Amino acid sequence: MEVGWLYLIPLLPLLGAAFNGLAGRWVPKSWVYTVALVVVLLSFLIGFAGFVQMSGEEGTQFHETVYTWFAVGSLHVDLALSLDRLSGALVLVITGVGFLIHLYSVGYIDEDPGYWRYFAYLNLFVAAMLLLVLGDNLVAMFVGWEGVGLCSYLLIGFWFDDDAKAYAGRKAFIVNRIGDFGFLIGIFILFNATGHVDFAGMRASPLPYAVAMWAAGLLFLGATGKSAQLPLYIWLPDAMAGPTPVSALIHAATMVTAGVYMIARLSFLYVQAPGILALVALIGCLTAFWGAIIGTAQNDIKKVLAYSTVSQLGYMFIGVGVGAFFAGTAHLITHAFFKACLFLGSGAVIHGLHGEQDIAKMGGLKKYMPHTAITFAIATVAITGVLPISGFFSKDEILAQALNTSAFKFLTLTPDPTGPRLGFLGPLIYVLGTVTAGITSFYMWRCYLLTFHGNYRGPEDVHPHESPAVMTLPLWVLAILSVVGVVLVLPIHDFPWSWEHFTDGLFAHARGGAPGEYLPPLVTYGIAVVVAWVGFAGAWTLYKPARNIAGDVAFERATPRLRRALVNKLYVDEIYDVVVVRTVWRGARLLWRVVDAAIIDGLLVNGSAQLVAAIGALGRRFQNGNVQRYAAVTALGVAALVYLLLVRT
Amino acid sequence: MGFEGGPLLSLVIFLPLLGAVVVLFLPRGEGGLHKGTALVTSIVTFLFSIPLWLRFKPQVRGWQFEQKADWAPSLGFGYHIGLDGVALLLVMLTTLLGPIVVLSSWKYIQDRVKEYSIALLVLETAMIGTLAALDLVLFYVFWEAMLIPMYLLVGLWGSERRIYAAVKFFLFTFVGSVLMLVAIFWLWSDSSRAGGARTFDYVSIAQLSGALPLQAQRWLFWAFALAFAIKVPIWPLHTWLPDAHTEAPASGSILLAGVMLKMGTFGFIRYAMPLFPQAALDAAPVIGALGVTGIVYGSLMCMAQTDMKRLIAYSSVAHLGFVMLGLSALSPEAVNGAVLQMVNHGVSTGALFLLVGYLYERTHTRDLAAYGGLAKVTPALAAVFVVVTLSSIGLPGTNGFIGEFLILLGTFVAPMGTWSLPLLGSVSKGVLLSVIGSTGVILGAVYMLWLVQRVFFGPMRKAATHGLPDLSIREWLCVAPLLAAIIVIGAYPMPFLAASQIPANDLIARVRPRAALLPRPQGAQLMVPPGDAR
Amino acid sequence: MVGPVHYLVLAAILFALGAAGVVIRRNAIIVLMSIEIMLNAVNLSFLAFSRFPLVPVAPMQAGIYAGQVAVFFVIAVAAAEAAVGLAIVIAVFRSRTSVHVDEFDTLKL
Amino acid sequence: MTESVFFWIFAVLTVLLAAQVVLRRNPVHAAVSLVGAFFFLSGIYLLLAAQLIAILQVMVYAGAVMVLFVFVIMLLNLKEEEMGHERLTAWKIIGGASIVVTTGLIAYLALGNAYPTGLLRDMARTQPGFGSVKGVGQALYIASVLPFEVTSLLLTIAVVGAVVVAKGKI
Repeated sequence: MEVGWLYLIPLLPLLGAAFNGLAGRWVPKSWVYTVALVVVLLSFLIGFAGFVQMSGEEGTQFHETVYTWFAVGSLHVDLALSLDRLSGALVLVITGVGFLIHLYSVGYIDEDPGYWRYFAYLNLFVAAMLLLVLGDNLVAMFVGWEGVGLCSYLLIGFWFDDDAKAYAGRKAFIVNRIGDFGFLIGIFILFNATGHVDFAGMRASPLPYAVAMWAAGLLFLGATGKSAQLPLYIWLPDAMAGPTPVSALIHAATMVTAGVYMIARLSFLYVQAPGILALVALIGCLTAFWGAIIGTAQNDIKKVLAYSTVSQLGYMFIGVGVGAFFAGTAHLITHAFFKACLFLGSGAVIHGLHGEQDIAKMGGLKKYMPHTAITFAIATVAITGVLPISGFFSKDEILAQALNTSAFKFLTLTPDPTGPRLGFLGPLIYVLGTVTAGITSFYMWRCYLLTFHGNYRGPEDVHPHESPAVMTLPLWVLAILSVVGVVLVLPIHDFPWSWEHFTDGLFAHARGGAPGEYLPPLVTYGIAVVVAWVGFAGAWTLYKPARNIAGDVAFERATPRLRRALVNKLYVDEIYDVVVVRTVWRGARLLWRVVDAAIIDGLLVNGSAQLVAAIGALGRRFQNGNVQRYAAVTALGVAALVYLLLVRT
Repeated sequence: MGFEGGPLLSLVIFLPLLGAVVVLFLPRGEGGLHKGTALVTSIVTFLFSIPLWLRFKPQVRGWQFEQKADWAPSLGFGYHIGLDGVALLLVMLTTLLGPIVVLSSWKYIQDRVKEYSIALLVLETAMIGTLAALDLVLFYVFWEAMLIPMYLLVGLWGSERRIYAAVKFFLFTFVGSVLMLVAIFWLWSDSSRAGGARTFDYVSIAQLSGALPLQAQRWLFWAFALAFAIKVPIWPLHTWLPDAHTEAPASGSILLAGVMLKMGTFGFIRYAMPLFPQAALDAAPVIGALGVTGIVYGSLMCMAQTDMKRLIAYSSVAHLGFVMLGLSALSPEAVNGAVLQMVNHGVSTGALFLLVGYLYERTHTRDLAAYGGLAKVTPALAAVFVVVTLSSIGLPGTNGFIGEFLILLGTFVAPMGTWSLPLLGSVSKGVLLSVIGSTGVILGAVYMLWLVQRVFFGPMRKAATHGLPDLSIREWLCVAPLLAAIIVIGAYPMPFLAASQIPANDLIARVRPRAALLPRPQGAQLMVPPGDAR
Repeated sequence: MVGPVHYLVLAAILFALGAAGVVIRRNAIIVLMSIEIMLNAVNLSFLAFSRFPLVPVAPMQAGIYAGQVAVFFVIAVAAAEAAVGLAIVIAVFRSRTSVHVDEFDTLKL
Repeated sequence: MTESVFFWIFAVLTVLLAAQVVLRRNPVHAAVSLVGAFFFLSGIYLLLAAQLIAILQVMVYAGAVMVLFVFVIMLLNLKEEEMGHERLTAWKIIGGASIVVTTGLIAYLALGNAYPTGLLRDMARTQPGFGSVKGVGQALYIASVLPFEVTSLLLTIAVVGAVVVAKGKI
């Protein structure tokens, strides 16, 4: 259905960004806050109204062509938006959680002189993210895709006078760009094969298998960049250099999930490329595990949450990878709630401790900041799944889908069609994912216990204090959402609020048919609960309140090598630094010295100049200024001419 | 066709020259008066060029604002000017940059102001004339006339190594032009083939040259192409550019990057490719490969620089590599993208040089090691610089994106045939060039953001003393039109793309008439991954 | 019988003498004199051709004296040349106290 | 017959004196020899029926120009040691040899059959009054009046130039 108001949803935050960016420095502070909050709220309200209207009837989709952005040759790119059940839900998450985080930021960033810049970036981010989600073609989506990357860059490097922070922003942008390179080529392949860049047009044209594989694979490369998956996850932990609300909004709730959204949006493409789906699931699974084990040894509260985000994003990719697009996106939504709550909670802690981020120097904060502690605990419950609230079900759904999936059964490892099949991949992912869930429970409870329980270990002169209401209110709202979000993912068939039911028919179906059933649901739930409690028990044993930080020492003593490696993030940054970064920079310098300066400029350019000069110097020896010599040479010449012209003829 | 608009185009061409004559008769020593005259002249020129834009009909095929007069009929050359969409875009770019250039070094240039003003104005006339000329002799005259003021700008008002840079610039470009001159004479002697008198008129020659034997076309194409390739500059003919840019004053750098480099690519679009279509089609993969080399190589060079202006100069090599890639692909998307990219590069690299000029005026160094933390002192300058940087690295929403996207997409789908490579097997040339070219998107971000961080972020270093002034009103006036262009072209590029559609399509139809016969590279021509089981 | 060939050979010998003087002698004055000899050799051949024209000339035509007119101009130019040349010799002698042409090689640089 | 006698006398004397000019070390001797050479050359001119030119030759060359030379020689007043010694370098030998060879070649070719004697006319015999002052004067003043006037300009310039160059400071 064509509508005429969709453009307002991203435009309003964009206007807010323009206002704050251009005028924010000179207008009173309250104007900046008001504008920033109101535009996001208005977007939310418009999105909500549209969502209610649209979701009444199954299959309704609002569509709007704002204008033809560019059209050349056979390429036609509209700035077109569409609101369906998936994008609608995400619009609500982005603007809703976004609004809460804007609100929280009012308290958090109030003392910083760059507050107007901050809100301009934040509004711009919301606009770009909305465009990413609403965009009805790959190019419009790409605009949002890169736009959020830009905002991420600006906000990570918000305190730009610290070189490390500016570097972290730059690293994020460049790693993302590596992914975007894949995204871009993916667009080209799809356009080349179908002649369209809009989703409807691409969906209508069946793709040759190889094309689908390449397109899906390269777009997934884009997703690994944006959504911090192996091997491009390295930017996300460093991205914690930005203000904490930014980490909550961009690096937990919304932007980093864009990859998952993209795959879900392009489900019709991915089901045509089952091999890539398997790759998505495998990468997701490995990333989930990888992030979780590094998370166990981090002492920076935000780094713990960052690796947790990497890990949880891995779960989402498992979901979409096994063809259960609804499960992946459901986890996306619940994760947005509880992870935003966790990050905001950590922000409140950092705020209350005047910038301290090391959990080794926290402890016992429950006493000083009860609201933060309780909401953090609720969100931790949600992510670890010790009690069946939102995170439990959404994660378990993914793992169950992975266990039971039929999507890989017909895939072979080799081109030989009779070769070994990949059917074992689903159960393998399930096992690894379940182990990861246990580790998740361990490191999240470790984080919670070290932060809020035991004795306060910080310096004497810092007096922890609870944050103002403007910050605790969003915490509570998000905590409540983490709990009630469970309605989306309750495993009840035909439950009206169920996300699976709600998105019925929105996603394409993976090849291989309906999932089978290895284990009955109750058994998997049982396993999940047990695993979560085992993780909790491990955390409690090591880090129970009385022991304070002693758990880490015990850990260190038990496996010193492993723990040191984990503390150092498995040396991935260092390896990349040596293998890629330094190689490229050194190579560039070498290329400049050798090829540009020595060969082209030295040998060819200046060389030819010197050759001319040398010939000139040779000729100069005849021009010695002695007129008689000139006359003699002339006479010789005349003699030669006479001989040639008169005698020889 | 026709004479509509009267001598408007001639007016735009020669107004700056008139201004130069006026400056010539002004008393020496009145620096402000000279600069003022130059400024007023360039602004008036810009105002006069606005009707060009408004009256131009992009949907009409053929030359607009055409004007023809005898000059030396016995020798076959005349005064024949006119615009197509591509030339119009570049004329608009030139007239827009004109006042900005005059303002850019307002305070910096203090000696020989009179000569400086004259050089700038003469340069503007020469550049607009080069774009508008429809007669090969007229074109050549304007083309060479560009050289002299630019040579003086670098050689007289440049920094330490200015003489070396100026001579290098002059010799490089002159070597190419001389070959082109020979080719022009060849065309002239051939132009009587159809029975008429010999002529240098572009329109008449263009009707004949397409039918030349391939061997002749090859020689002529490469003679023209070399002249243009040096100007672009295409790798490996680029080494004059970093030197010239580094030593030139800000105004010279802006004009050099903003307009003069585009004369090379414009030459390919207007002369080298349509005049010798078969040779151009043969050479397209080579030029595309050189363009891609330029992208990657230029980007890597940027990463090795410690001099700001040198870095941006090398980034021009990369950007112009994109343009050449787009032209060589000869698909509508790519060629239109290339034309737009020419404008984009003029705007954003022009702006970069402008801003670097501001930095240099404040700190008197171009050495990156001395910079750091400037964003604290000059926040507005930093913000503007970041916006321009984003345009330069092709962020969606800015002008740079549209150009790069169209070029890479157009190259990807271009029916250029296949190369057979070790390991990969038979690969579509377009796909390969496009994929390698796309890495420029990554590398561009690497070096530009590195530059931004080095200069503006981090702790304050030597050059960033407190009390450095932020952008003044004059500086804002210079940079604001460029910022506006960055955003407007990025958000709504259709009017600009519309102007280039017809010339681009004509070029493609001329060079690649068999396009429809060649299949687009489909899935079968892509590589088939292992693990494929259907 | 003396014919044009005798005059022309005489002119050649004189020219050769003059040229040899220019090439060999160091004294600038004598070089100038040698130049005068060369000019006179040319004059001689002009006059020889004037008396024995190669092409048939109609009686009392204007061109009949072309050779002699040319010689007239050569004499005028030679006079001017001698004047200026000797002036230069004087000027150079003042600054270098030498009249040796092989020492005047400032053109070298 | 008379012509032959006079030709040989004048020719031999001219060549001998011209050789003296080139070979004499003392410039005064050279100058005197040159006067003689020009004098006998003007005799040859008479044989070629160029009476006006012969007179001019004596007046301008043997008179004015040679006086100029002698003046300059006296003005410089070169001492014995200042005249220096002739140096015979390889280039001088090459140049001299080239000149001799060239002249020899041309003379040989001219004395051979290259010169078409049969076609020649002798103006002195067929044109009565050839070379008279009247005839040459008419040719000068009517046919080449412009070059004639330009020559006067040239001479003026030469005079001014000579003064400027020789005087150094004015």
